[in-house]
Amino acid sequence: MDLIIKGFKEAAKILLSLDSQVVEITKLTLKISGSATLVALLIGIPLGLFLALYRFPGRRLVASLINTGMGLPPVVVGLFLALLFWRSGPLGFLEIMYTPFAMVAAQVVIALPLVTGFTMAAVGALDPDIILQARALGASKAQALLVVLREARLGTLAAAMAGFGGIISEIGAVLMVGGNIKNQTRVLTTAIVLETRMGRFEAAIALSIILMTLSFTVNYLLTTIQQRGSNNWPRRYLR
Amino acid sequence: MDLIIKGFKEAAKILLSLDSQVVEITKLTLKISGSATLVALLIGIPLGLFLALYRFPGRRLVASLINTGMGLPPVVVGLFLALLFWRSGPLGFLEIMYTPFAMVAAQVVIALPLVTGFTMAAVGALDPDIILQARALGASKAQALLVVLREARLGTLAAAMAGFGGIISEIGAVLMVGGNIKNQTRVLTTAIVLETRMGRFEAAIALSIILMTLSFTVNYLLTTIQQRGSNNWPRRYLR
Amino acid sequence: MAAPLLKVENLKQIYSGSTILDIDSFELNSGEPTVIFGPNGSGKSTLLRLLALLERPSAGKIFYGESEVGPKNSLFFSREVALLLQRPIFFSSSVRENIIFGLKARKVEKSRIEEGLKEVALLFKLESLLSKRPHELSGGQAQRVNLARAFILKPKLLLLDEPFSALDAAIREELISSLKRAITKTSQTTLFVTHHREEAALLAKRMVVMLDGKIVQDGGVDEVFTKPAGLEVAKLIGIETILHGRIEERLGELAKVIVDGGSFIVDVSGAPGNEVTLFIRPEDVFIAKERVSSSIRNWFEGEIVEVNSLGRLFLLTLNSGFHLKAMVTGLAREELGLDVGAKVWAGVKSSSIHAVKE
Amino acid sequence: MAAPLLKVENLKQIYSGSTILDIDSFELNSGEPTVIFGPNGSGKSTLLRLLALLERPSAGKIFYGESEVGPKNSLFFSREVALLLQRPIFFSSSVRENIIFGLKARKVEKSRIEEGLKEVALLFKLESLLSKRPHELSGGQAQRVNLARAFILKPKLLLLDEPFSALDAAIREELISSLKRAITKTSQTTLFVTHHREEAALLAKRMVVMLDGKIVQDGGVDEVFTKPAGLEVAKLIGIETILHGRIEERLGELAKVIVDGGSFIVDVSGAPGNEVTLFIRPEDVFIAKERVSSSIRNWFEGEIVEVNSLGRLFLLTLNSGFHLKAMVTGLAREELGLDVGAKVWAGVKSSSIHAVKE
Amino acid sequence: APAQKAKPANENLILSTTTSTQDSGLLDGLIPIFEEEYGYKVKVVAVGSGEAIQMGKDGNADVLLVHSPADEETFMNEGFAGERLAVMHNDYVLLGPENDPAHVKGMKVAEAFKAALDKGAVFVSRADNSGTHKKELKIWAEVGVTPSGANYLESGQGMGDSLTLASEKGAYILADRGTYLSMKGSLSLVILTEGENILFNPYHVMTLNKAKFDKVNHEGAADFVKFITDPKTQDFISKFGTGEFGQPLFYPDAA
Ligand SMILES: Nc1ncnc2c1ncn2[C@@H]1O[C@H](COP(=O)(O)OP(=O)(O)OP(=O)(O)O)[C@@H](O)[C@H]1O
Ligand SMILES: Nc1ncnc2c1ncn2[C@@H]1O[C@H](COP(=O)(O)OP(=O)(O)OP(=O)(O)O)[C@@H](O)[C@H]1O
Ligand SMILES: [Mg+2]
Ligand SMILES: [Mg+2]
Repeated sequence: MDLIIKGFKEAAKILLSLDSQVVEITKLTLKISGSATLVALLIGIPLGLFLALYRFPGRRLVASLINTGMGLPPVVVGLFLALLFWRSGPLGFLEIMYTPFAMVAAQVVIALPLVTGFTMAAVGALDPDIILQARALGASKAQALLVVLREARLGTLAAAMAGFGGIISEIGAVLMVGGNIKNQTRVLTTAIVLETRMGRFEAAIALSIILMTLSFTVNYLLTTIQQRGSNNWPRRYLR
Repeated sequence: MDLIIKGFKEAAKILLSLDSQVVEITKLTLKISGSATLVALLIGIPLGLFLALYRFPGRRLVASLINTGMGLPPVVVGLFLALLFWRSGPLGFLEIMYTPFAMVAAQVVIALPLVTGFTMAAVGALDPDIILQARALGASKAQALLVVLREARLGTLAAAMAGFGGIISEIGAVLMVGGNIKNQTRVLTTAIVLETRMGRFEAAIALSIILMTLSFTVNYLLTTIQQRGSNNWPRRYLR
Repeated sequence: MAAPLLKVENLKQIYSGSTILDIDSFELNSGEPTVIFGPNGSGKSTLLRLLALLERPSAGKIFYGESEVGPKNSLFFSREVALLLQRPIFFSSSVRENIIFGLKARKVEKSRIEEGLKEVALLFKLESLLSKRPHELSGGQAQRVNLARAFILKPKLLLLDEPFSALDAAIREELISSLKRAITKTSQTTLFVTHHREEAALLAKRMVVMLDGKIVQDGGVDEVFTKPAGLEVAKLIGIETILHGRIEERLGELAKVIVDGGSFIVDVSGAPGNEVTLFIRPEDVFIAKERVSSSIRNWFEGEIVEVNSLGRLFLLTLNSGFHLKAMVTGLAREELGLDVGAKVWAGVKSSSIHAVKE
Repeated sequence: MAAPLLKVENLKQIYSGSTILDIDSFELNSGEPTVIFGPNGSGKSTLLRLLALLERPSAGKIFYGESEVGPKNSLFFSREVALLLQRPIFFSSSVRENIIFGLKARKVEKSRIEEGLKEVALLFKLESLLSKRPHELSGGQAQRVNLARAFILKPKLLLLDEPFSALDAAIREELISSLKRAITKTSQTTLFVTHHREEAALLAKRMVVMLDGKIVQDGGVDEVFTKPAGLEVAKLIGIETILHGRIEERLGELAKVIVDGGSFIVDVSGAPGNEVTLFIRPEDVFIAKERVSSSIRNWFEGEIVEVNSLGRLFLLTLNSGFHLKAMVTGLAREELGLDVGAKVWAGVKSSSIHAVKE
Repeated sequence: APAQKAKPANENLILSTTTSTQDSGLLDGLIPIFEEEYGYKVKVVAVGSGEAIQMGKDGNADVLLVHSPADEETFMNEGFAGERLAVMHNDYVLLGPENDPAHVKGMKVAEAFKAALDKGAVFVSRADNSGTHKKELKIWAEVGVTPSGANYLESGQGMGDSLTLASEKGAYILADRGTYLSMKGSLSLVILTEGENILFNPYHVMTLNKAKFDKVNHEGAADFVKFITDPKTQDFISKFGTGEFGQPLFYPDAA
């Protein structure tokens, strides 16, 4: 208990002093996980839409692969990407191992199934005639798809949150392909692990608080968008 | 590349030999993550239903907290639970640190926000009158809630998959509170990390393959249930 | 006297601050087919939801038989009722599963479920659609499924919210007559909402008219159709001629009423000078080439200014100082040459003019 | 001659293996209000979806004006059309946003959107509902929003799939007459589906009857109502008396037809011995206490066996060897004492009996 | 050798140790023997030296097996420890790429460090307060250099991961011989400097102060000390790894 309280005190100190090291790490974390989330959304949402809206042979298999991709262990992702990116690996010539780029790549791989899978689920649960309705009023295909996304926003924004939350808090993959190199690839999670291994639990707690504050802030904003105007429920049918 | 091929060969060997050590680790992994998923579903689904169906002051805040909980870093969960469970911590007297029980607890904490958040999103996206319709035909409240869950199954099963997939592949928390103790708390992810650290990449790859096979199998089964009869989409409105 | 099947006292429903429903009292006896009639937004669907015990009222009491409905017995009583929703929602399973949903919820045994299914599938012509999914149905087919899943329950009280919408004319008429037979035979109590006068007249004996959440008239269908309680009700039941006037003199039971452009002998109480509104249904106006001697007291000569086809019935507008609408058959129209510009006589019986003092 | 607004050739739609729609050809000219009539599941909604270019047909061509519709111009032409869906879906935003959705999609400027909104809000009595959310509306209010969001687009072609369902009688009638005015004034081409004969007769000039995915009759509304193309159409348009018989002898233009229980003089071609079906609309049967001398050729004496109220019109069933249905007004019923058991005479003009050779 | 003992009062024993003992596989060999002979169930928690010692300070472990002499002494001086006994040692080696871009081969290790950094070659430091890291800092202190710069990479990871990083970057790194030997196959690093006194890497076992910690399993800790310093065990250690690597990974010190 003592330790926890001490941790919070230390956290407050570190936060208030705005340690430049900590600020750098935080910035890098946001940059990496932010861009990874963005990339995952840019690929995952159209992909999820496509899988939900079109029927083609093998669709169910692809859906299964996407869903099982949600269980892709970050360590495994890290390991496989490392095997690819290492000098000895087939993509070694790119020289991206131990760079933020490699970390973004790993995080995209982790977030993509989440975003795709949940977009698919959310869109698939809509009334299919929503597209018909939009088109009947003159929406173009693109406009109709936007309507679909807007109506599915509870799910897709939850997907974005799960994706962002999953990768900003992830350690296995970034450690493997990033290497936790100070000033280069050290992000909040890897820093937390390092502090913990060094037995500096207060510092670890302080960094955890920063990490959580970050992910809380982003997800709070997204929740606000998500829940906006979603007061459909409830009538009083269950009281 | 070489390494990857060697890895797969080694993996095949280990898998075929049914190494008793590996079997034990696999069983433990399934037991821990399976029961954690179950607990998370048992708490998360009712909670998600409640949050989606009832309006009360502060609901939006709780929803935000749940959603941001999706970004709870496993390392942080691990660290905080460790601080609680260690002998020096407030719950030290329970003596559950470095036991499977502690690992289940940590994984429940990680999976719960996912399950709750996505159940909430999936149910919230349904037509609210679905309950009215079920009750109008004589369903009891419990039966009406079951109908709601069945109609929201695309989302809730995706939530179950994300939850299970997230925790079976998670390392930060189980390492911290489980300790990767041989024959006691060593699970697939911690074993993979250990093998990697020891430079035994083939073994690490072999274990990764087992882990992925496991999570693939479970999620494939769930996808099959999820997609059963969900051929609402599409009519041909977008061709 | 036996308690009515259903009784309601001071029932109120308030949504986001505005009172949607406010009913002092309402009773329903077993086996009395009743229709609720009222403009859009008058609270009909809300009332049905409350009677089916699906919502908690903001205030008021509901009795089934002798018992007041409360949290303890509400599931029991809600299963004695089936409500057909105006906007149905289908569960994403087969048509078959949708139809037997209510019986399954009541844990009825399999063989009886199959029996019931067969019966309603026949009645609503759903045999070939049972294995389809609801979104593959046409609008009318879907409504038939909606009907089937309420009827299969054979509840003590059937609440039907616009049950015939989307049905084609042939099926609608067939269904109405078989329903009528079923209602009389099994004395299944039915309370339904419709916006079509013929459906109301064909099926119901009693008519409850709602306006703005309140019951404004409650009586026999004939009574409502002949003596609507006010202007809005009159419009709703299709009275096209509404005239304002003043009693000039009393003629015993009857009175002479002056309107702008003419005068009527009507059956109304009140002293000379009293203001009255006259309601005249187009079906009650008799059109002839010349004034014929009969019990008809009011005769007007006029020119036809508009003719509207309603299929093979025609709605004429006659100008005889004031505008009078009359309904004639295609046959009469041909025989009498009732086209725009034709001069004809119109007769209205005193007893079929509904006069309301203002 | 100018190209029709819309032309369709060999249009087919196949869902999961079964042919839902199969139309050889269909044309629609500007400013010609047309109704599609047909039983449930006959493919009406499917046809409208295809005409609105929302689905790809399995086969066939659609022309708008001179141009065949293809992937390149389909967005353009789909924006010249607005389709009101039978089962509307509302977007989870305000009523206001729902109404202006189509204009926004077309990137119409704000001030014109506001104008349009004002106009339809007035027409459909939605002023007080604009800031509500769709799920807070009553059934009829929702349908009015559905109407408003199609009408605000002022498209060249308006496709309406059961536009008046759920509307209360007063609003329905008001709307129909204002629509009628608008259609004639702006020569807005309108193609609509309804299951109510009066709505069809009131609004449309042309009537297209569909059965099983095919167009089986296409002509003036009056023509379809008087000369239905077959048994099913006859039932659909409310012909209650359908008799099978055989031509006994020719009487010049006319022929004497023997049916089970009696005989008719009808206007039909064909040699003696030919089988014919006679369709008699209840509105075309004249009821009198005794046979009156007039141009009516067919007279039967019979007994009233059933009386059904349709409000203030009544449907009588007469037994005079065969069953004959007749429609009378409440007035006539009272005057003539037309109750079950009464003996009366029924007259039917030769010209109003529709005879079809089998 | 002690005879089979009676079942201990508290059979759970938490051994907090550094990753090198676990990663080398030594504990996987020793612990089952100890459990068998003494009847304990051992929880081996392999963490960084810093965390291991901190766990001792908090009483969250029962016995420590670590290799960070300076920290161990502070730990003793602050009164946390019971006894502290030498168990074994191995040594550190300076590794680098085969082509040795900074030409440090043959230099004294401290000189070599300085030369590598000065010539702009990449040097990987674990920078995690581990025993190895502490040793590295001590060597830097010898030449009076505070290492920094873009070519001084602080990996913040364990030995194995840092070795992989160094190998990938073609960098110089200080490593313990045991881990190097066990990972040699997957690394392109060779030994450039070895055998100096300063590279000596001793492992000690420590128990905790009975007076300070009441929940700690002191009896078990004592048994573990007895076991690990037992000649038989020491013999096991001296042979461990000879089969696989041609030389032992650790040299016994307690005999
Ligand atoms: N959730 C809600 N929040 C606010 N107002 C509501 C809500 N639900 C219904 N209303 C309002 O309550 C009134 C009554 O609605 P109700 O559905 O009972 O009307 P109705 O008589 O069935 O009308 P219709 O003939 O159009 O079906 C309407 O004015 C409607 O706008
Ligand atoms: N997705 C689908 N899969 C299979 N059959 C379908 C599908 N959609 C419609 N159908 C069938 O196509 C037929 C025509 O449907 P459509 O909706 O066009 O009928 P409709 O004439 O509009 O009928 P209604 O008057 O009931 O609205 C129906 O028999 C319906 O069951
Ligand atoms: Mg309603
Ligand atoms: Mg339809």
